[in-house]
Amino acid sequence: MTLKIESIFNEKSNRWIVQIIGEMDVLTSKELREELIRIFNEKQENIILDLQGLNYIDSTGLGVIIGAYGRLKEKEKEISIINPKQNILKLLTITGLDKILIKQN
Amino acid sequence: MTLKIESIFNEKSNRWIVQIIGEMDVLTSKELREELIRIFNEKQENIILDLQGLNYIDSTGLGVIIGAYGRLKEKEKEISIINPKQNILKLLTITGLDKILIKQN
Amino acid sequence: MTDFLKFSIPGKPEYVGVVRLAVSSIANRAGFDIEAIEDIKVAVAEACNNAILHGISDNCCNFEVGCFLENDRLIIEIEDKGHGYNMNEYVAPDLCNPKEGGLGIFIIKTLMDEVEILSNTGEGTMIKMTKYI
Amino acid sequence: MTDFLKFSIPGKPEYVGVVRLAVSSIANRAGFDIEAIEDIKVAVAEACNNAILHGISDNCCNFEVGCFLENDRLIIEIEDKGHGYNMNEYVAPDLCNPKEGGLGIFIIKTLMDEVEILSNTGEGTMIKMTKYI
Ligand SMILES: Nc1ncnc2c1ncn2[C@@H]1O[C@H](COP(=O)(O)OP(=O)(O)O)[C@@H](O)[C@H]1O
Ligand SMILES: Nc1ncnc2c1ncn2[C@@H]1O[C@H](COP(=O)(O)OP(=O)(O)O)[C@@H](O)[C@H]1O
Repeated sequence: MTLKIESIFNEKSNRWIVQIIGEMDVLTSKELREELIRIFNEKQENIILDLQGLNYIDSTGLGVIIGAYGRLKEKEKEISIINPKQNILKLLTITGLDKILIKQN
Repeated sequence: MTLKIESIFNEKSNRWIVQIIGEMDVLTSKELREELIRIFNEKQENIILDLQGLNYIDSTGLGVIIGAYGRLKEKEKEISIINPKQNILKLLTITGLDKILIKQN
Repeated sequence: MTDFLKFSIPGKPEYVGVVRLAVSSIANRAGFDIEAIEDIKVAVAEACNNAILHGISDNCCNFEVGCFLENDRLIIEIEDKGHGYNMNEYVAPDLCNPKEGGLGIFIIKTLMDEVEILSNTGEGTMIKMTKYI
Repeated sequence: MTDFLKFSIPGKPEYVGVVRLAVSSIANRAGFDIEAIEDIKVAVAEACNNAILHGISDNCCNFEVGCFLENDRLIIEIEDKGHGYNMNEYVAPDLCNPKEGGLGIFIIKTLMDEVEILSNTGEGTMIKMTKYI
């Protein structure tokens, strides 16, 4: 069970792209919390979480994303999710988080 | 935990090629026993076990191969193994089965 | 006929992954499809998180996971002899107003077919969840 | 500090895969490399096979797998309350003259660093195996 996080600031679109790979659970999700705090301190811009490589998330992982959502909102910035796998989309949907975290277009 | 077995009689080399895919253990190895008996009844020729797709074997699986080795020997035929993965080669080596089942060339 | 498996697991985040793997493998054995296996895995992990984070909060002891495989269902019980809680004070999450915590039991109830919780302050908690095949 | 995990498993071939997965996950957690994880997995599975095939031969009851994670080693005990056997009658396999059975204990002893077996006819068997990290 491991988590790999790769954050890149995309100058063109002026936002953070954070790739989250592996499994995000009670053991690993604090790593994401720290990383999201770190990058937002570095540059207060919108954050995109790319979940293409994320296989598993639990409520502590969701909690970390909700926490970041709140902190960014205070600064009028947004965090959003792209490429969630089916099982993760299911959890986002049943908790209603899809509505605030997944951009409809 | 599943086992898939595919047997083809190769007319050119006049021998059976049996692909064993998955895991061969106390639950699944009797399937291989039955298949090896069935094909040898159909045509009494040498048998090659292609283990490229085999991820796991235990002593019941090894026992099935030893059993077939004995039955074929009685009819002056041979059973041999190709493409074992590292972990399976290790078990063949510590039990000395590599010497009788893997052809040196 | 019922097959019964029981796991005793240290109350530490490090071992939730072990339970998740074992329970997935049992659910697979029981004949659930991939989506149901995933549901069971998530629900059991949430209950383990609760046992570890709220029940046995100081890593002191083990908790138990029991699995009963019946013909038409899988029943899983997660039990800790930890702090327990007053279930009357439980508030379901307000989904329009997301907060960092408070989603675990809600997720369990959504993913499983039947959920029963017994908890007594100072004595511990038992959550029993059933999924039909 | 020792972490302790215990599994109670039905004495049926269907569940050896569950133990294998769980033990691999524990060995991975303990910090073993891939080859050592594989060794532990195979050794534990052989002991489970013996508990199921020779110990509790009629699927009647559960057997137990205990795992002790210490700083420098993993100790695993597999115990059944089955038929037991007379260990003085055990004959190591003749590797030059392969037979269908009789490889299990030999494989366990080869793959693990320390192996102890206790068995009493009519009472059951306990095999304790240690691997150093
Ligand atoms: N095993 C348990 N032991 C003690 N308290 C628990 C247990 N499980 C749940 N609770 C209580 O119920 C509350 C709600 O749990 P849950 O819905 O899983 O959300 P969260 O764990 O994020 O708080 C917890 O905050 C805790 O007070
Ligand atoms: N848990 C057990 N309960 C009863 N007998 C056992 C047990 N484990 C081993 N034995 C005895 O020891 C013998 C040797 O075991 P092993 O080396 O694993 O080979 P195999 O299982 O193929 O016979 C078995 O045939 C059996 O008689």
